[in-house]
Parts: sequence; C-alpha cells; structure tokens
Amino acid sequence: MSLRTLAVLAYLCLPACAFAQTDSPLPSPAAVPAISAGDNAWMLISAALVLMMTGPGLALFYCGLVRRRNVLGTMMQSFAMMAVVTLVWAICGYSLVFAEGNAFLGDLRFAFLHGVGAAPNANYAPTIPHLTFMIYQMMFAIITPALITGAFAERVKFSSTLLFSLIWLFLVYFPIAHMVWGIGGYLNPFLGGKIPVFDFAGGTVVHITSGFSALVTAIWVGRRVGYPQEPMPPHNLVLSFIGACLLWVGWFGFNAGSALAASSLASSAFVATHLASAAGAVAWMIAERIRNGKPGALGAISGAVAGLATVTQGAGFVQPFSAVIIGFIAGFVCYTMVAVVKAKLKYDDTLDAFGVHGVGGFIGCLLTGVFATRAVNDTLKLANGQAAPLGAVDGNPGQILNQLIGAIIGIVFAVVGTLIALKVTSLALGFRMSARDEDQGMDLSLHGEEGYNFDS
Amino acid sequence: MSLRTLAVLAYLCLPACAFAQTDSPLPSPAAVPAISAGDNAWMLISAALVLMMTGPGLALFYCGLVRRRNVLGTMMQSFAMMAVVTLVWAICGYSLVFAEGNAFLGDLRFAFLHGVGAAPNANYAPTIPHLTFMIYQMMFAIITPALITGAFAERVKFSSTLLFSLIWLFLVYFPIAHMVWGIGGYLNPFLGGKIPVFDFAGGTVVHITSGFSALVTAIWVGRRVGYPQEPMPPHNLVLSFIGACLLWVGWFGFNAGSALAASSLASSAFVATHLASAAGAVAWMIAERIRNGKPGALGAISGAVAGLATVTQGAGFVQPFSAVIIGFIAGFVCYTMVAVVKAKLKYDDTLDAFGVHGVGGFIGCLLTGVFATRAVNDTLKLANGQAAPLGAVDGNPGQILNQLIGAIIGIVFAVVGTLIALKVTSLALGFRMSARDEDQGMDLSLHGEEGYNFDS
Amino acid sequence: MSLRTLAVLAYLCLPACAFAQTDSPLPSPAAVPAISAGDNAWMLISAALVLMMTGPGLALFYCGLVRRRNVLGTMMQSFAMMAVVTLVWAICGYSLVFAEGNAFLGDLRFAFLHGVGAAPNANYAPTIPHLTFMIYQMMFAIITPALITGAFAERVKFSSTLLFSLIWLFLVYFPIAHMVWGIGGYLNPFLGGKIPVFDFAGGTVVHITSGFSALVTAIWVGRRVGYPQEPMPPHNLVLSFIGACLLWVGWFGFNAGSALAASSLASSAFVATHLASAAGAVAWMIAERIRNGKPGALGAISGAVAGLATVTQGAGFVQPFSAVIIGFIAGFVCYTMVAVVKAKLKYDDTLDAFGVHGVGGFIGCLLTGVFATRAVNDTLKLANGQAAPLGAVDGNPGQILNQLIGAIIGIVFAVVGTLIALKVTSLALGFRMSARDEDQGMDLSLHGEEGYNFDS
Amino acid sequence: MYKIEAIIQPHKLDDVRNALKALGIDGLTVTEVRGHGRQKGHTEFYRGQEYKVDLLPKRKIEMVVTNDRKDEVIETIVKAAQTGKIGDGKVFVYDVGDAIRIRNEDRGDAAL
Amino acid sequence: MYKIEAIIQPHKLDDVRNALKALGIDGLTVTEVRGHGRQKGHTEFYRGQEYKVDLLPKRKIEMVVTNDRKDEVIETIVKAAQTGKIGDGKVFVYDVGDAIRIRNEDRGDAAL
Amino acid sequence: MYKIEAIIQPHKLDDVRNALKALGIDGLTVTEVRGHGRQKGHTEFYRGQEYKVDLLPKRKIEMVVTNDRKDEVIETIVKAAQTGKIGDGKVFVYDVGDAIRIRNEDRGDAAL
Ligand SMILES: Nc1ncnc2c1ncn2[C@@H]1O[C@H](COP(=O)(O)OP(=O)(O)O)[C@@H](O)[C@H]1O
Ligand SMILES: Nc1ncnc2c1ncn2[C@@H]1O[C@H](COP(=O)(O)OP(=O)(O)O)[C@@H](O)[C@H]1O
Ligand SMILES: Nc1ncnc2c1ncn2[C@@H]1O[C@H](COP(=O)(O)OP(=O)(O)O)[C@@H](O)[C@H]1O
Repeated sequence: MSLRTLAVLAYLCLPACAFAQTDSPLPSPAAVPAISAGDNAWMLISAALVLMMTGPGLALFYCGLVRRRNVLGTMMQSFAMMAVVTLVWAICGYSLVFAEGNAFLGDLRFAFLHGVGAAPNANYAPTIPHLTFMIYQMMFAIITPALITGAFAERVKFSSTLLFSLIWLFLVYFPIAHMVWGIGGYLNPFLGGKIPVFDFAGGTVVHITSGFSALVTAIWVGRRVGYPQEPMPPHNLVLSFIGACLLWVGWFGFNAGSALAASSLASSAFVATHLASAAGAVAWMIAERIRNGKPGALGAISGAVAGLATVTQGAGFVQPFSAVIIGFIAGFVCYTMVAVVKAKLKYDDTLDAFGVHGVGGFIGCLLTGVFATRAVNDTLKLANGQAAPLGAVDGNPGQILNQLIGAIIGIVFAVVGTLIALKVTSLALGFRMSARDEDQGMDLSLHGEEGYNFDS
Repeated sequence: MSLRTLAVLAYLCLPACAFAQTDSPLPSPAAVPAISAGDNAWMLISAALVLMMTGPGLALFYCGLVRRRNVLGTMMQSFAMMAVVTLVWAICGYSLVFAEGNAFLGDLRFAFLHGVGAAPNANYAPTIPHLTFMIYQMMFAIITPALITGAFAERVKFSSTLLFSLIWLFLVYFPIAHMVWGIGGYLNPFLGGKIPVFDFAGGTVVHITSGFSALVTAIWVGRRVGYPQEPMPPHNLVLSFIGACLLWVGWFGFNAGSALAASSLASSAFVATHLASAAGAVAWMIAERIRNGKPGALGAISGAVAGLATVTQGAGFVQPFSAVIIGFIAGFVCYTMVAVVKAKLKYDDTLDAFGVHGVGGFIGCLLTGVFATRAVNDTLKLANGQAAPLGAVDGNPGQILNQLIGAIIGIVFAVVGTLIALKVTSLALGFRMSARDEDQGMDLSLHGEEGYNFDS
Repeated sequence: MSLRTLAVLAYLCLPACAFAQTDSPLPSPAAVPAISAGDNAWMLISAALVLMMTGPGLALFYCGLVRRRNVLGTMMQSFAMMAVVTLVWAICGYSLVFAEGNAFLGDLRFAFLHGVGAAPNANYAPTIPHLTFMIYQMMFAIITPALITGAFAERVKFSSTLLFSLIWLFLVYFPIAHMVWGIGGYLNPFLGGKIPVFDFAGGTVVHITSGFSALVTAIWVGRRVGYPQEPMPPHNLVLSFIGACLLWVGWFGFNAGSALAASSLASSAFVATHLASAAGAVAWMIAERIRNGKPGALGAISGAVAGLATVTQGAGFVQPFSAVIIGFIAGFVCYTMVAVVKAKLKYDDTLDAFGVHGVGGFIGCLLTGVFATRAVNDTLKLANGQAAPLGAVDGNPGQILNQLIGAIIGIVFAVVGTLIALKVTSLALGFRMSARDEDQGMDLSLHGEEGYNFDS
Repeated sequence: MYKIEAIIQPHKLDDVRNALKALGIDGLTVTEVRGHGRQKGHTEFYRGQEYKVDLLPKRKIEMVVTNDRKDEVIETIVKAAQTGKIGDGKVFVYDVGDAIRIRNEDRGDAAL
Repeated sequence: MYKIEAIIQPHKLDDVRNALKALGIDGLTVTEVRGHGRQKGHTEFYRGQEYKVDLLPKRKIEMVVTNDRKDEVIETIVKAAQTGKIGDGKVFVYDVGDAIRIRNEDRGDAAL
Repeated sequence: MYKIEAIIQPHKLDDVRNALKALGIDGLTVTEVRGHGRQKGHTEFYRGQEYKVDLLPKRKIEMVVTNDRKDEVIETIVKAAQTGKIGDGKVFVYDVGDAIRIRNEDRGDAAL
C-alpha cells in the first residue's frame, strides 16, 4: 500500500530531522524589548481560556453527546490530555515545535524548558515572558488530540487512547506546528518558510490535523456495536450546550490570543471569531429548518463550533464581514457533511470530529487564501517595507493554492501519522474495547465508576 | 387606547429620526491617543465575560427553572440571541446606537462596521480599538432581549421569539441605548444630552427596558396552561446555580468593563458590583427565612442576581457601602415583588424577568440618583473644570428626578415598543405555541430533540 | 485538656492584639507609583477567577460528590460564603488582615473600607488600586471556609455552618493571613516578620488552615448516619468534573494572580501551577491503576486538585520541574491519605477536605522550603542588595525548618480556633442536623427545595 | 381485594389523584413508565440523523382496594383521565391474595 | 408460585435485601416509585411560591417465590422494613400463573 | 386475559419490541428496574473506597394479552431476549381480572 510505504518513510525521516542542525544560530533581536504588563495579562488569560476549552469545554460538549454509560470515559479522554500532554510539552514538545531546527522540526534546546524563562522569545512574542508564550502554546497541543477522540468515542480503551495520542503528537502535531509556526518552518511565511501558508490560530495545525486524523481512526476502529441501526441519541444535551458556550468564549483566547499581544490585531481576530461563530450557528439552523422543519439546539451549537473551527485559520487576516461569509459557508458545508454525506458513507465518526473540525479546518484554510488582507494584518512586508498583499481579495489569488498545499501537507501528515500511531498502539496494547466492555460502557469497564447515581 | 396611539406615533417617528442629521460632524479629539494594551486586554476579556453571561450563564439560569420538557427550548432563546443579534448589531445596530445622529438614534455611518477598525473612537473609549468597543457593546445587545424571554418562557414559538426580539431591538433597545450612551443622546450627561441620566452599565438601557417589556409580554401572551393551580417546580436547580454563579462572575465584565479601561474606576465598579450581589443574596435569604422559615438556594441566587441588576446603573458612581445598601434594598424589594405581589396579581412572568430585572433596574435607577458621587466618578465637569456633584449624597437631590425621568422614558419606550413588536409578530407568525405543543414541550415540538436521554 | 486551655488563651489574646498599636506609622513609599492598566486588568480578572473557584467551581466539585438529596445544601455552603464573607471582609476582615497592627492581627484603620480607594497600597501592590488588592484578597477569604464545609458535608445545619464560619474567620483566618501576608506579620519575610515563611498564594493561609480545621470538624461532628457500611457513591460526577476544571482554570488567578501584577513572576507561577496540577492528576491515576486496576475519573480530578493545593505555597518560588515533582508527590501522598489512611482511621471527612487540602497544604509548605529559589523570585534581598537564597536548592536547607514552624503555627491556630468556633456554635445554635433531617436530606429539611424534579 | 392498575397520560396524574382523594382513596403508588399502544410516537433529529421515539412517557398508578370499592374506583379513574384522544391509557384489574401493613402487621382489608 | 410485592422506605432497601439474602432469596426486581398513604408529604418553596409534595419516594421490591417460601419471605420483609412509623409501606401478595427463565427456558418453580 | 411480564437486559429491549411488533402485539408498557438474580454485579471505586453494586439495570415489559396469544407472546419474547448468558431475565404470567380502555370505556378483550 502506498500509504503504508509513505508512513514508513515519514517515520524514518522524522527523528533524523528532529535533532539535525541544532547549532544554527537564532536570529538575535537587536534589542531585548520590555515586557508589557497589558500583553502579558492578555496572554495569561488567553492561555487560561484555551485550557478551559478542553476542560470543561470540549469534555462537556463531547460527553453530553454520548450515551449515559460513557459519560465519564468521554470526559476522561479530554481530561487526560490536560494532564499528560502538559508534561510531554514541557519535557520536549515545546522545543520540537518552537526551537530552531530544520524546516520540519525544532531541535531540543528548550527541552525541559531549559532557557525558557522571564525573558521574551523575540522571534514569536517580544513583549511577553517566554514562559507565557510556552504555556499558551501548550494549551493548543492539549486540545488537538482531545478533538480526535470524538471520532472513536464510546469504543476505545483508555490506555490506548493515551498511547495513541502521544505517538500522534510526535508524528503529526509537533512537525506540522513547527512547519507552520516554528522559526524556519517550511510553511511559515513570517519566519523564513518556503511555502507561505497563513494560519493565524491553527486551522491547519489544529483542525485539519485533528479532523483528518479523526476520520482515519473512525474508519480504522470501525463502527460502534449497533451503529447505525440502534438509536444512540445524546444523553444530556444540556452538558453539550454548556460545553459549546465555553468553547465559544474560550475561542477568544484561542484566536484573539494568537495575536500574542493585546493589540488591535487581537481585537480584529476577536471580532472575526465572534461573527463567524454567530453566522455558523445561523446557517446550521437554517439548514435544519429546511431539511427537518425544525432548527435544533444541537444544530445551533454545532453550527457555532463549525464557524469557530473554520474561521480559526483566517481570524487574524480577514475583515469582519469576510468572517461572516466564512461562518455561513462553514455552517452549511459542515451540516451537509455530517447529516448527509456521513449518513451515506456509513463510517461512524461518533461526535463528528471530522465533519466539523476536518471539513471546517479545510475550507477555512482555503477561504483564508481568499479573504486574507493586509488591511487587517500588515505583518508580512514586501522588500520595499510595504505590507505584502495576502489573499485573493488583495489581488493575490495564488495564495489559495499555497493554502491548498498547506492543507494537503497537513492531511498527509495526519493520515500517515495516524496510521502509524494506530498500528503501534494496536500492537502494543490493542485499541478497541471488547464488545462486552463496550456494551457495559466505558465508565464501568474502564474507570470503575458511574457518572450518575441519582437514586442514592 | 392611548398606548396603541402612542405606539403608532413612536413607530412612525423612529425611522425618521434614524436617518436624520447624518452630516453633523463628530467632535474630533485633539490628538489620537495611543491604544493601551492593558485597557484593551481588560475590555476584550470583559466582552468575553459578558458573552458568557448570556451563554452559558443566563441560558442555564433560565433553563434550570423550567420544566424538563422545555430545557432546550429555553436555552435556545438565549443562544439564538448570541447568533442573531450579533449579525444585526454588526450590520446596523452598532451604528444606530453609537454613531452620531440625532438625540434619539444614531445614523448609519458605521453600518456594516464601516469605519470601525483599529483606531479608537475617542468619543467613547480613547485607549482601545474601535473594534473592541463595538464588540463589547454588542454583548449588551445580546443579553437584553434574552432577558425578556424569561417572562414568556415555556409557551412561545421559536420563530416568533426571534422576530419579536429583532423588532424589539429596533424599537426599544437601539433608541434607548443611543439616548443614554450615544453621542448627543437625549439622556447622556457626558456627551451633550438634555436630561442628565447616570447609567453606568445599563440599569436603564438593559434592565428597565427588558424588565418592563417582559411584563408586557407576560400579560399579552397569558399564563401557561395549568398555571397557577398546577405545580411547576424548577426541573434542575443545579443548572440555575451554575448559571447564577457565571452571571455573577460575568457581571464584573458587564459593570467594571463599563469603565472602558482597566482604570481605578473599573476597580471601583468591580467592588460595588460584588458587594451589591452579596448583599442582595443575604437580604433575599433573610426574607425567605422570615416568611417560610427556610432560606432557599433559589432564593440566594435570585437575591444575588437582583443585587447585580440593581447596582448596574450606579456601579461606577457609588461608594462600596452605598452598593451594600443598594443590594440589600434590591433583595428585599425584588423578593416581595416576586413572592407576594406577583402571586396577588396573578400574571405569569415565568422566570421573573420583570420582578428581578424590571423592578431591580427601576429602583437601581433611582438609587443612583441618591448615591452617585464625584468622590467615585469625576468624569462630569463643571464649567470651572471641577468635578460636578452627582447624586443626593453630593448635595444634588434633583438628580433623583432626572433618574426618574430617565426611567419613565425607558419604560414608555419599552411598553410601546413591545406592544408594537408583539402585534407585528402575531400578525406575521403568530406568537404563542398551540396548547398541544405547549403540553408536549418546546424541546420536542419546536426543536425535535429531548434534553435528557438518561435511559439510552 | 491542653487544647482547650490553649484555645481559651488564644481566644482571650486575639481581640487584644486586634486593636493594639494602631498608631504605628505605615512605611510611606518614597513616591506614589502610577497604576498600570495591564496589572490592574490582570488582577481584576484574577479576582473574578478566584471567585469563580468558589462558585461555581468548588460548589460543583463538592455537590457532585454528595448524595442527590444534599446537592443544594452542599452548594449553599459555598454560595453563602460568597455572600456573607464578602460583607464581613468589607466591614473589618480586610483591615484585620492587611492593616498595620501587631505581629498577629491588623488594626481597624481600613474598617468599612475607610481609606481603601483608587490609590495603591504600596506595601502590597504599588501598581494597582488599593480597591483591586482588597477585592482580590477577599476572594481568598471566601473560599477558605468554603473548603472546610467539605469535611462535615451532609450533616450540619445551615445556620450553624454560617455562624461557625464567621467565628472561624476571626479566630483562624484573619490572624494567620495577617501573620503570613500582612505588614509586620510574624511570619512575613517580605514585610518585617520574625520567622520567614514563604507562602506565595496561601498554602498555609488557605490550605493548611482549612484542611486541619476540616479534620477537627469531621471528628467533632461524627460520621454520617450509615457511614461507612452504607454505600454513598457520588450522585453526579459530571458536576464534580466541571467543578474541578473550573478550579484548575480559576487557580491561575489564585496562584499567578498572587504576583499582584502581570509580571514575569505571574507567568512563572502560572506555569508552576499548571504543571503541578497535571502531575498530580497523573500520579493519582497511576496510584489507582496500581491499587484497583482502573484509573478513575474522580481520581484524575482529585489528583489535579491535590497538585494545585500543594503547589500553592511555592507557586511563585519554584522552577517548572520542581512543580512537577511537587505535583507528583501530592498525587501519591493525598491518594494514600484518602484511600488508605482515612479508611483505617474511620473518621468521616466526607469530601476529603483534610486529605487533599490539609495534607497537600502541609507537604506543599515543606516542599517550598526545599525548592524555593531566587532564580525564580528575587524579591527578598540580602543586606548587600543581592537576592537572598531561599530554599534548600539555593543552599538554605534551614528554610525547611522555617516552613515547618509556619505550618505548625497554622495547624495550632486551626485546631484551637476550630474547637472554639465549634463549641460556641454548638452552644448558640447546635451544630448537627437531627437524624431525621439528615435522612431526609439537607435540600428539603434545610432549604425546602429539591435539586432535581425530572418528572415535572 | 383487587389491584387496580391505571396507565395514564402524565399530565392527568393530578386530576386522577384529586378525584381519588374525593372518593376517599388515599393509598396508591405511582411509577414512571413508557408505553406504546395505538398512539404514534414522534421523530427526533440529532445532527440530521433521524431517531424515532415510539415509547411515550406515561404514569402507572397502582392501588389495592377492597372488593366493594373496585367499580367506583375504576369509574372515577376513567372519568378523570379521559380526554377522548388516542393514548389515554388503560386500566387493568388483578386479584390480590393478601395485603400486610408493614408498620403494624395489619392484614387483609385492614391493611389498605 | 406467588409474587410478593413490597413497597418500602428507600433507606430500608439494603436492610431488606440483606435479610432476604440471609434467607436464600436472590431473585428480585426493584423499582423506584412514589407513593401516598397516611404519611403526610412536605412543602417546598420556590421564590416564595408554595408547592406541596405528597407523593413520597419509595422502593418497590418484587419477587416471585415458590408457595412454601411465601410466608417466611413476607415475615422477613416486614421485620426488616419496619420502623413503626407511618410510611413504612405495604406488602401485597399475588398469584403467579407461570414463570420462564429466558436463558434456558426453564419453567415453573425451576425458573425462580 | 393474561399479563405477561418480562424482565430483560436493557439492550435487548429493541429486539424484543421488534419481535412483538412482527407478531402484531402493540400495546405494552416498559419500566426501568434494577434486578438481582444469579448474575454477579460489579465493583466501583471512588477515591479508593470500594462500592459493590449488585442491582443491575433491567427493563420490565408488561403486556396484557388475550388468552389465545399468551403462548406465542412468551415464546417470542424468550427467543428475542435470549443470549444464553446469566442475567437474561425472566418471564412471569399473571391472570387479569378485567381491562378498560380509558378513551372509550371499551372493556375486556376489546380493550387490549
Ligand atoms: N395490552 C396492553 N398491555 C399493557 N399496556 C398497555 C396495553 N395497551 C396499552 N397499554 C398502555 O397504555 C398506553 C396507552 O395505550 P394506547 O393504545 O395509546 O391508548 P388508547 O388505544 O387507549 O387510546 C400505552 O402507552 C401503554 O403504556
Ligand atoms: N392501597 C394501596 N395500594 C397501593 N399502594 C399503597 C396502598 N397503601 C399504601 N400504599 C403504598 O405504601 C406506602 C406507605 O403507605 P402509608 O399509608 O404511608 O404507610 P402506613 O399506613 O403503612 O404507615 C405508600 O406511600 C404507597 O406507596
Ligand atoms: N424470583 C424472581 N422474582 C423477581 N424477579 C426476578 C426473580 N429472579 C430473577 N428476577 C429478575 O430477573 C433478572 C435476571 O435474573 P438472573 O437470575 O440474573 O438471570 P438468569 O438466572 O435467568 O440468568 C434479575 O436481575 C431480576 O430482575
């Protein structure tokens, strides 16, 4: 199989990259800039908001959608990332992504947070402590594998989820994040990359990678027992609603925080984020109204999340009403994906991690190529010092192609890396729960607890 | 009926006002001030907090109080505002409120956020991007119609709720907000108004308008089937509790954020807000203890919300212990309203939107006239450059009358605008659900979903 | 009994201290520093975060763990603190802790917030309004007695909980907080104390005091009817999960906010906090995996809270990977305490307020003596102006002894003050509910409400 | 002694209980059940996926009565619970062998 | 074969189950029910609005037993569930026509 | 008229209902119950404290049928609910004295 070959190739390549060229000098900024209390306040609270997106946000959004017997198991898939990814990131993840290295992976100079202290890392965020930047970026590494778990919810062992996620971080997240955001990254237009891909807050790094990986896992692991004949309605939509609202609020930290300062760019990203979310919710409600006659609560919140995922890539590059358009498209396309296409193809992406994040991330990546404009973000300069034209609306339609290349690279890494991670995990621990355990539910069989004891 | 006549008059007048005098020049500030990262950080997070007040805050507070079968429908009444009002605000709402226009409505210069960008709007908030100010104010426009829905909860169609809220925004919220906060607004003491009404964070703009409109809708739509003979206890007070706590926390963004900077005025408003909330909770608990022998959890959180709603108008004008007094009065008066007066009058304000927000807003408006002091807020200057005396405690008892006039204008707009909005909505779509749908519940009949599926 | 004697002694002493020496001059700072918008933004939002820790955070964490019939009563034990402690703090608590006084208690110069206004209190936080500092510290006084209630959950009267907590604040919290953090406090190394105890964010002030007081109350009040034969599983772990996540997020305000500025020290404390939480969760999961074969969801969140409580004392003094070690130790030790030791000793600390906060606080206090380093915090200066060595890692092993003395003083105050408070409350109101009320549940018998009415 | 078991619409529970109280019938036990009969269910949608629900919520009232009260109890229930629409429910009658009051060990009719 | 149906106080469930276990009765089915009898309910208040609750939570235990065990089972239940206070509940006894064990299609007494 | 009462595994509910539908049996009532029999429960852990759960969730299906359908209904249920493992459940059969349809006061077999 070509995929398998590619996988092996990539697997062999990556470690080599990881430790290469560690001696290349960091471009030292002329003068060390002072820390801005305002920027640091904003970034610390943004970090807190992004953590809140995973827990309780995503954990609730997801656990409300599963059956009662899996409520704790599903929450734990998010919560465990908060614990485990944190340690991995501090040990070496941060370094592999944000240290200088080669075009594909950073080196280990920041391993164990060596050299990550009060002084800013001027390459990324010259007005906040390096520690702030590190912890802010950590929160992204936490939520990304947590998103994937939605695809295989209700049927995978806890230990396997952990091992899979760890391998996945090394094979997919760290390289892609380095390529898009790291210094010298292959796709980083701001710090010396080859192919300029605009990804403000992780449309490619977070949503495309997690979404496409999710699809692969869903297909690999197979459907839940009983799916799709047996009805499996959400056990508690109130939880999902709380989760979705917290995701919305937290996403301001995710997107506006990605300005890395409390600047007017942050304000602009904040506005774009909010408008896209609103438009996504409206679009999804319209779609449901047309197709079923009734706009659902689950539909409304799913649309908001679709809008948010889709605008992530362009949040700091697009005008407010471009964000509205992005949100609308997101709502309609993701709805179609989830309600029509998925039903046809019959894979069981339990919580639509692919249909919302993968699809939303992908179209958001392309639409950033359309709507990105220097009127919003003039960070990229031409040789003459003027702001470079960004997307098609700036008269640079070629950017759409760049974005497409970025998306495809993200997808390839996601698919290959996920296959390897699945294979390794399966060999080491197995992946899927036994049918008996699945029937009993994750809560009892994996964690020895029940979510609710209302008759106690 | 005189109300009806007034309504028609107002209806005819408003659009005329809306587009008048768009050519009057904005008072251009001498020098464009720089953006403060600290202020922008505070205002962005305040905007996020105010959004969190609506969702999940208010949505949970409300949906926990209804019967199980209406849990999603009630949440959706808040969530839909987050989606729909956002778009309306960006399209023209912001402009109608904050653009210069006449004394009653702004013009359309900021329609589609034209001219709303990184540069501050120095009339309102000279140290933060105009976009930040715009999105912060948006969150107020979202929560206000959401508050109203509490009065007619459990019995109104979703489409009608949306249409009603949209009309209501144009007839009530936009004009009143412009009059109180907009440049040249009739009641704006800081930017050239005729009658000086102090409304720091929306006691009149948000709580009086929503509260009195709520009363009108409750009477218009009539009682729920079975009310009051049939008991309708809250289905999940834990949700209401979470909601109330998030409202409390979010209210710091609402009130302290209304300083529009991370200034010591923000700190002062923060403290006043917190003290009034605490006092309101204590007062309500005492009232319940006296009357039923037991202070209830619903009582405690209702008292906190009453204290918060009541202190909103004066938050940035009063001393800490004035806020305590305001909170205490709020707790006792709103309790009496809700537990005694409502029961006597027998209208069915389902979730006490009037009893808490209308009544609290009204007494808060008057009490601001009593307790506002230049020792806290010296923004208003006399001709000689000294801080002007504000309320009765500053030796300006006439301010109580000004506040009363402001409240009455708010009430008149609310009542008239609501009647028109109800009438138009009824003609266009109908308003109330069928008795059969009401019996089945909003969740199934309006949204085709159930909130809980605990036996799945 | 020696304890009783000591108690009486302390009781007689304290008021005397409280009003002594009010005329000693405050060290007036050379120049009044300007307020920093960035610092104020950070501290206001930190105050909001710490409030959110109590409600909804702790309230949910606790109420999910009790039986269904006590869900509201347990929430109310936290919520009432938000209301009542707020008023007490504003009236005199703040002054007793942070005003200059003697080594054990402040005087009353700030009673009724007299003199607490826009101008900073340069002794503590020279870049934020005094009001901000006051309200931020208030949130700590709210959560501390709320923590204690976990130990006697499900069996104590509401009125007694309130009275007990009030007395406790005066006998334990106010003196210890003054001694550790107040100017001239006996244990305050930064403002002229005798024994230098490093307590960055309240390991001793909050966790040791509440945890050991909790143990005393649990023993005093006796076990719940039916404990331990009758199984009393948590009625809703989802609530506890939400609560734990909000505690985690809020703890950034608690610990990083304790830098009292959006400085790089705040960033450092933020990182330490997060890492310790993650490590605590991992350690507790490992312990459960080893002992029961299954890592539980309750275990994971308990571990995170244990990590957070334990790192609180050292958050602003230790390196990131020291925090990881602290978190790991916390997870293992608190697990052992709660799962093994408690079961052996058979006292009924319902929600493990002692096992997590008391034990975590204690070991965190000692570990701060090990890991505190001037590389992180150079506030303390030697005579020659250089940063003083802090903990054992700085070559100052004697600090461990200082920390132990601090811990012991905290424990003595906690035990003695709690005994007095229990005795007085019992005499005045009684303490424990009747067996009949306990059987019916707090919700109905104390508050006249039910948490859930799912069949309405 | 007979056991009368009535399966009724949830919102009729209060009416039925009041009617029984008027008749002097106090002892009864209520269970939440879901039922299916001629009444059609409804369709729910979650992200476009259809989900047919045809077990609808009902309340089951059980009361054990003395022989002489059987007919009036049935009649009362039927009258109070009737709306004339499909889904109104059923009443079933069973023989009871014995009844014991736990509190004082009364037996038979005395236990009711 | 008889069905013994006991309606008891919720907090007595464990006691009753233990007593039955001691007797060798393993097969039983428990339902959450709400009941009304001589026991008075309670009043709840929500924002000052009174709300009387007179259906109180109970547990229903059903067990089908062979003829010869009927009396000792009843006796055991009554003893274990008794507090002597109003609300202790009732035991009802019914004839059973037949019993089938689904697993292996055993019938009659063998199925219990 | 007989009442057939089947206590089955929760996840078998749909299968049983479909089988009954195929047979033309529409009227039935379902209750959530917990049961104990030969099946062993499980152990839960909360902060290291062990907690044995031996009442497991089951579904009770009740349907009143005419005499002539009794046997095929039992057979159908048993077939649809059987997995052959401990915990499959039981079917009990009771006599029914009378049945009334509340909507139109039909009585006896006509009411089913
Ligand atoms: N034969 C039966 N056995 C048990 N329960 C039944 C039976 N028939 C109906 N029911 C119960 O009665 C309820 C109402 O029955 P349905 O047929 O809808 O009413 P009707 O035909 O009287 O209008 C059902 O939901 C079910 O719970
Ligand atoms: N006649 C009856 N039929 C059905 N259930 C009954 C009957 N009488 C009592 N019960 C059930 O028994 C419970 C206890 O009855 P109650 O009259 O309060 O107890 P007691 O009189 O034995 O002290 C009730 O809540 C109800 O569920
Ligand atoms: N004698 C009985 N009376 C009432 N219910 C019973 C009886 N025996 C079993 N049950 C019910 O049937 C369920 C399954 O019984 P179990 O003994 O586990 O199955 P089996 O022996 O048929 O494999 C139990 O959980 C219980 O609800």
